[in-house]
Amino acid sequence: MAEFRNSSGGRIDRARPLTFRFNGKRYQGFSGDTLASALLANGVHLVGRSFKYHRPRGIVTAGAEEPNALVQLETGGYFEPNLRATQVELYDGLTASSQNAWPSVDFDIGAINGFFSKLFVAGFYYKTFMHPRSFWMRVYEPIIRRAAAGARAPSEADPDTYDKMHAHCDVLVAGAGPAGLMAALEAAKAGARVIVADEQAEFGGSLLGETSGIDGIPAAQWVEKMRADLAAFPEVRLLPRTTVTGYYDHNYLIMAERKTDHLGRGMGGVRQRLWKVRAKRVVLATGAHERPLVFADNDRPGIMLAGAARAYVNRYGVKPGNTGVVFTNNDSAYEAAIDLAKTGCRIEAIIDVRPQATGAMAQKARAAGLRIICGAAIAGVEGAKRVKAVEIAPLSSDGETVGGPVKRIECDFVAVSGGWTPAVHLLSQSGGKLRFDEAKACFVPNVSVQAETSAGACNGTLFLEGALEEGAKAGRAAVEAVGLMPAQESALPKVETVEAAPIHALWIVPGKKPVGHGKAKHFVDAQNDVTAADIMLASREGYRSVEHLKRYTTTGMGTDQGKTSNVNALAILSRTLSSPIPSVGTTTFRPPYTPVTYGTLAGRDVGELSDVARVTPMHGWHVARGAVFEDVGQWKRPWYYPKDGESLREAVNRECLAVRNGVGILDASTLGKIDIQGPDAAEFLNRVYTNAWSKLGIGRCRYGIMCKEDGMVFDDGVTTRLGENHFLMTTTTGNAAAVLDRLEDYLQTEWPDLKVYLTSVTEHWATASIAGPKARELVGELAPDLDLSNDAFPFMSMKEATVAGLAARIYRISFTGELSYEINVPAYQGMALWEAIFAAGETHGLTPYGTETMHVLRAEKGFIIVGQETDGTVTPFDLGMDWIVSTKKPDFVGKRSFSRPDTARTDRKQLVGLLTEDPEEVLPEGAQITADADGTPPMPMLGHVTSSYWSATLGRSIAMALIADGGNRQDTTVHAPLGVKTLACKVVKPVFFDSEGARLNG
Amino acid sequence: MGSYSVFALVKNAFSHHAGWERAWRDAAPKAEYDVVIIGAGGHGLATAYYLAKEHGITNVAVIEKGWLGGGNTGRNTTIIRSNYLWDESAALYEKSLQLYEGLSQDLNYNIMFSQRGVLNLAHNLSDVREAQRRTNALRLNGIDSEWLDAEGVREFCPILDISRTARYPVLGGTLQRRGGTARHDAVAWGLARAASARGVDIIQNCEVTGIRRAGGKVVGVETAKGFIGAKKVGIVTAGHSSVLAQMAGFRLPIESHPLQALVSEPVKPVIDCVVMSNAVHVYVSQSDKGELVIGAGIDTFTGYGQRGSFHMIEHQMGALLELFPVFSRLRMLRQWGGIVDVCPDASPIISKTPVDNLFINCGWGTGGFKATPGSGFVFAHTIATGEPHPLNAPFALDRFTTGHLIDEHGAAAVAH
Amino acid sequence: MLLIECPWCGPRDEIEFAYGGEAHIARPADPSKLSDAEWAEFLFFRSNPKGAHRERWVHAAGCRRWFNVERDTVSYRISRVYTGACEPVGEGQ
Amino acid sequence: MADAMMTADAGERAGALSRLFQGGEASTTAGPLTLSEMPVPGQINLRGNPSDAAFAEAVAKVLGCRLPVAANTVEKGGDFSLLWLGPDEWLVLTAPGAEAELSAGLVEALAGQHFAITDVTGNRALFRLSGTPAREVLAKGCSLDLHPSRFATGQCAQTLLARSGIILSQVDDAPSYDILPRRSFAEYTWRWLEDAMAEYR
Repeated sequence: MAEFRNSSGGRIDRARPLTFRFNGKRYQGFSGDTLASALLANGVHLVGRSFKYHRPRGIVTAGAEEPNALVQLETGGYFEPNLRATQVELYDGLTASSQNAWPSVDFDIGAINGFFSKLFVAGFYYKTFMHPRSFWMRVYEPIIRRAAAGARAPSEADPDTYDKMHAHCDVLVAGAGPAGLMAALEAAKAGARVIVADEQAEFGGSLLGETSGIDGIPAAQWVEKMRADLAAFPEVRLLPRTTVTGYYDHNYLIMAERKTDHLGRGMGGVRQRLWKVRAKRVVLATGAHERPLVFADNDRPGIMLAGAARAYVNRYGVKPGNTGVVFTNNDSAYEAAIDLAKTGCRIEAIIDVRPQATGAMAQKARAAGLRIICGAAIAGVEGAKRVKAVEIAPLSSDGETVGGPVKRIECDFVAVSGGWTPAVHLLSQSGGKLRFDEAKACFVPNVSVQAETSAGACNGTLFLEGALEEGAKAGRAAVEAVGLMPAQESALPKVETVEAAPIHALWIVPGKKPVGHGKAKHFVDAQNDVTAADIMLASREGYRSVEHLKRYTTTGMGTDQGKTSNVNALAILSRTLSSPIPSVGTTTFRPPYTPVTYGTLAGRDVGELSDVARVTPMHGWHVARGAVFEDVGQWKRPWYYPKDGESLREAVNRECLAVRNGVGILDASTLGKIDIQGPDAAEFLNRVYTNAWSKLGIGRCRYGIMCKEDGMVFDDGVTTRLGENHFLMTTTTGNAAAVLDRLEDYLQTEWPDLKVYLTSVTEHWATASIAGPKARELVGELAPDLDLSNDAFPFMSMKEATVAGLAARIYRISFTGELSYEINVPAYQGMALWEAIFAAGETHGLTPYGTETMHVLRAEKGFIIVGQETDGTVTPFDLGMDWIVSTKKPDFVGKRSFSRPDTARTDRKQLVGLLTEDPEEVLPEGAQITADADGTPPMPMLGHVTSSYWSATLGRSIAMALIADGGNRQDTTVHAPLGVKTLACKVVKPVFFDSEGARLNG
Repeated sequence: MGSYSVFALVKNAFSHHAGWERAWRDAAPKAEYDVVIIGAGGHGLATAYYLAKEHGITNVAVIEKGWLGGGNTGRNTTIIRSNYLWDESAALYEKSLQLYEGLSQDLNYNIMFSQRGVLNLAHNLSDVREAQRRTNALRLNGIDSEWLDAEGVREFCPILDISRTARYPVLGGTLQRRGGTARHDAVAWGLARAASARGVDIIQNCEVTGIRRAGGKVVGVETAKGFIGAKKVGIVTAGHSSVLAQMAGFRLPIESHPLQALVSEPVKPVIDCVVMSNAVHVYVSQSDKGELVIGAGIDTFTGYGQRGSFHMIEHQMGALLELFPVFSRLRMLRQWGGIVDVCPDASPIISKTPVDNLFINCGWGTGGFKATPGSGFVFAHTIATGEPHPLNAPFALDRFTTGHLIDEHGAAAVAH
Repeated sequence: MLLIECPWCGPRDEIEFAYGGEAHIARPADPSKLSDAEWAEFLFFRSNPKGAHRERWVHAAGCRRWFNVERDTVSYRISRVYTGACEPVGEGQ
Repeated sequence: MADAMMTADAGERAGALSRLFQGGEASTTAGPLTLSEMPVPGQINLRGNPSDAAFAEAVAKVLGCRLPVAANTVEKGGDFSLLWLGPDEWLVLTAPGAEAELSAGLVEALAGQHFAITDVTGNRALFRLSGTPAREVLAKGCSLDLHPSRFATGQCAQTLLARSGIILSQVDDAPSYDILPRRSFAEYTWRWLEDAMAEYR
């Protein structure tokens, strides 16, 4: 048995010993231990070094509020920094090490900083490191960065998996201490759907370290009975190891559940789970955090909070040391003193800053044989890596100084209490307001904004009887608020209540020298090494808003977010400003209550599930053919199909020539498709497209451009009239959903009088686009009953026919400039169609082509791509497509904007074709165009290259560009300065191939 | 005002740091000022500073509802860059970047401007095209920018996952080496200190409740501390611009949205640059304290609550781990929100208003911090002379009528 | 994550919806009659109030219906959900 | 030979997961959970005004069941299910292949009215998830309250499952759920569900 472990008592399982390593040394603990309790049991108090001065630091608390005892856990993929030893449940084989110490926590080179501590005051870095200017980046900052932060960063991928769960309930109870359990039971009895979450491994909260009884049985037994009662209700969900960590609008709360961390690493399954709860009512029963007293050298290992010392001895059977001193300004530490003395610690004295100790608690302590020294304070501490002794001196009546005889008491631990701070974090996150309770010397909930109630210690009710009562009341009120009938009121559990004497707020305990003088330091925020002197300095310099103070000194900004230090810092500021605490203000707490792993927040949205990969019905074929894919929005589209190690350009040249000279096929299934039905369908199209639709014949297709109200091109596509009142619109792949949303918006909100229904059929159809001079031949074989002659089936028309035995719609439209048929069958026949086409196409040399070839072919024809030739600042006129803008329609979306002064300018950036003087040179897309050949920046630019390709068909490069006054620059020479060289280009019309359209009409 | 330096620090150490002066004076409002600036954020303080420094106008008050630097200045992710697409934007942000480069020395306050480079990732062919366009435009505008292929990206930021099997593989990125981050609070504090030293009154905890006009001209502001007369008034109240405009009787083409950000627990240096990705929607850098500072896009709805919705955070974390799988076991320490003014074209408004002698500076969306000194510089010019500086002339309110927008949206799904 | 009561489908999480900006800005019946300034008002200028706001939402992942919501832009509290394209402003406040 | 290959079997309907399962049955289990892709049902999107008696009657006559006008409910006809999708929109699920005849019947019955009948059989895949923890699996990615008092057999909803829009409908008290993602989202949805089910193995 470890040296400081009592042979009995506590909630650990002595039959289950566990071995672990800390800083390379082997130790033993028990099941039920935290890393902190196990270390203390082995007499290890020195666990880390502080942030700035590298002072030795020990374990201060027994919970989530721990500022000091941060450790790194495990190695490799399981490595995790910044864990609080007080919350790490011990498992067999655990390996942990100290942070911020080199070469070791015992001998830390960084401690040299302590010698310069007089320079490293709050905000010192704002006042120096400015000269010479270049040294900031080269010298100063790298040193600061390396010095900052204690923990290493992980360097390997995380092998664990994470989960998320939505939950809904009538009542969410945050915290399963006395108040929470009572609230939960009342809610459960009324038949409510209840979730009870508690951050600890066991329910019970403060009761787990309590020695008194409830209802005549030990508190821990009472907790177990309550837990069992709750578990019996089918609508109650009990979640231990689950921290309610975020409270958002509309009573939406976030909980982080640790599922396997306590079992060890590499356990498989879900490691941590994020709960997203929508609660009708919330009962906050999150308890309170004890805060330290701010006295000289109050950070020495061995100095811990009294409540923590009590928890270690009662809950874990661990003595914080052999000989202790208790230092307090309130009664709660007396209970700690009594319990510590009872379990084998020698308590030399209770030092109480209050002038008298005549209350019931003091009497109880005296009865237990404890010595009380009133009106005194710890004025100094001996020992660096472990407290060795404290110096006790009488306090002046105003508490500003110590004087008189100094008494030295040897001890190896000090249990301190500066009072309790209700854990109002969740309330504050919810938007609730606080008020300062002078009598209790703490902030308590004042105004609720959301559907929540605070009960127990987090409500400032710091005694058990009151917490039980408030909890029960909150539970009953919650169920009433959700419309349920509370169960018949039952008697409250009986507990012994000792009336507490009032707390005496003493925010700075004076030392032998004035604060900030001499070597001793009064720490406020131990983690960030912020002292009382720092706070006074910040205030002196004008950083007087609480937020300025926090940011300037970094107090409360550490991984503990100031749970034990914020109130002390605020009070010291208020004291320095001589203005009361409420008028100095409070800080707002931001989520999360305790840190949450990114893995948990991402859940299963990682790896292949990080986003949807949409695929067409023919996707498997493309994969089998070795296609390289392009991401277009969420879609995976074949980009090109390399053969035998072809490069992109080689493959695309081959594919292009195959389409121009033979026949190619493209999977066009991804285009958006909207089925439009209703008597006003044509009128609707007239309003949303720039061109006219009323006269389009049934079975005929028309290209349309859609603008936004600002006149800029939004989308384009071909729409076909399937019947008098029936159209099928196609949209670009990326815009399909946005177009449908916009159309619905117009129909529902602007033109509800129009009788039109829209239905998305994007996914219903699989589309194989067959293009090339041999397309007719191939389609003819597949659809022998269809008359494919130009007269019977002209360009821009649609036929229904049987293709390869499948009922299909065939659109004779073309984006390549070739004779082209787009064959559509329902998605579930897409692959069958595709394979049948290939079976027939083999003899025709059918070549599959991807989006890159499609882009080249359409560019040769000067067809635009929305999002490539346009960027939200381009009108149809800018594209040279005046012909598509109706001058007869009185109105359509975007029309009015065309006549705005800037939009109506004739020298706007306009779409042109560019031919490089050297036909072998392919302009990079995105190249800027200038009028001058001299490419020395800065220089004015005319515009940029939107599309640029090698055209195998033409045996030269081609490009399109948007350039200022492009329409008037035809046949002039412009330049593309590329840095390494400047390419001269001739401005031409943006059509490079078959400008008469003989081929697609052929 | 005592100068800040290492010598001053040593000297003060001997007197227990009792000798440090107030960083800025706590001023009581005078009856009238030549110029009243509403809003003591970075932009407002910079405006006051440059009014004093460049135009000799020192009878200036900066009036702040809360504490100075407490709005978006103290809530942003501190990224500074000038790699904007359009000439007008690039010129304005570049001016700002150049001012940042000498700001610590100019203010005698270390703002910790760290030019560690800003990397914008490209994940698809459209991103690549856009990145190339931007890089070329910046180069011809005389602004540093370079294109890195995927391997170049990996070399510059080794912990980025550039594997081709990623859902959205990294195809490359643009790098602005002069970009980086600065300590946001220090920018506000340094400007406040320097402005105060030049005679500017900074009045905190003084909410403006009305803008008094007479004959179409502004004459002063009603505040929580009474009426304060002013010959000229500048509104620089990011987030609340519409509210102030309404007090002056006009509307703006602006919506206020929540923008959220978060930091991790601190760790030793692991990422030595700023990485931004529009396609997967996240941006990240590491502060000098070691925290990873992470942001993403705005919440879709309007809101003045400085709070957003949690799903934004979830999405952002998925995106983060897509780029940096090694961050999975790090933890979110703190998240918060600000209120950003969003213009239809994602560009700011630095302009005269329908009210004479009343000027407005707003609409910076998610990207105001990087513009702080530049914005103050041109706004000071606009207020002092009554006419815009050539750099902010294109950013006038009338562009919404003429249609001459400066649309940075198309150029950046997430405009920062 | 706001909880929005779709008038048709019932209460759903905000992620099922898309936001549509300020409500009751009807598209002018005859835009050609508007001056450039008036057209700019319609296109771009918004009241963006701090407090009660009438706004449009669409249940994008559900029934795809557009509707209006009255929401406080500070507390985010939703006081009313209603359908109808052109309810006069000022009612029900 | 060529002719045979050229003619696909019009009666055969490929499931949305045929790429992943290569002709095998798309089905997986994890402990008490079973997830299967069901044969592609006939799917007809129906639009019309339910408060117009003529419309409601005509539909009822053809389908042999009432038009569900209560939000998020399902009505069962002979071989059909009629799912409420919105105030003027329904999805008719039919036995595979029965959609054409049914569409024709509806079109005929509704002649002269303002309505829309659209064959959307290819639009969505149909998965069935069954077993005691099914509700919990869905709760991992769906924010609907699926508690039996809120969402029971005979109810449906259009909602989100992780990053995919779905139609969800509870078909029995096992409980079993029908999940209909858009077809291009089917592989993602399947993989997501498989991953979410893993902990029940």
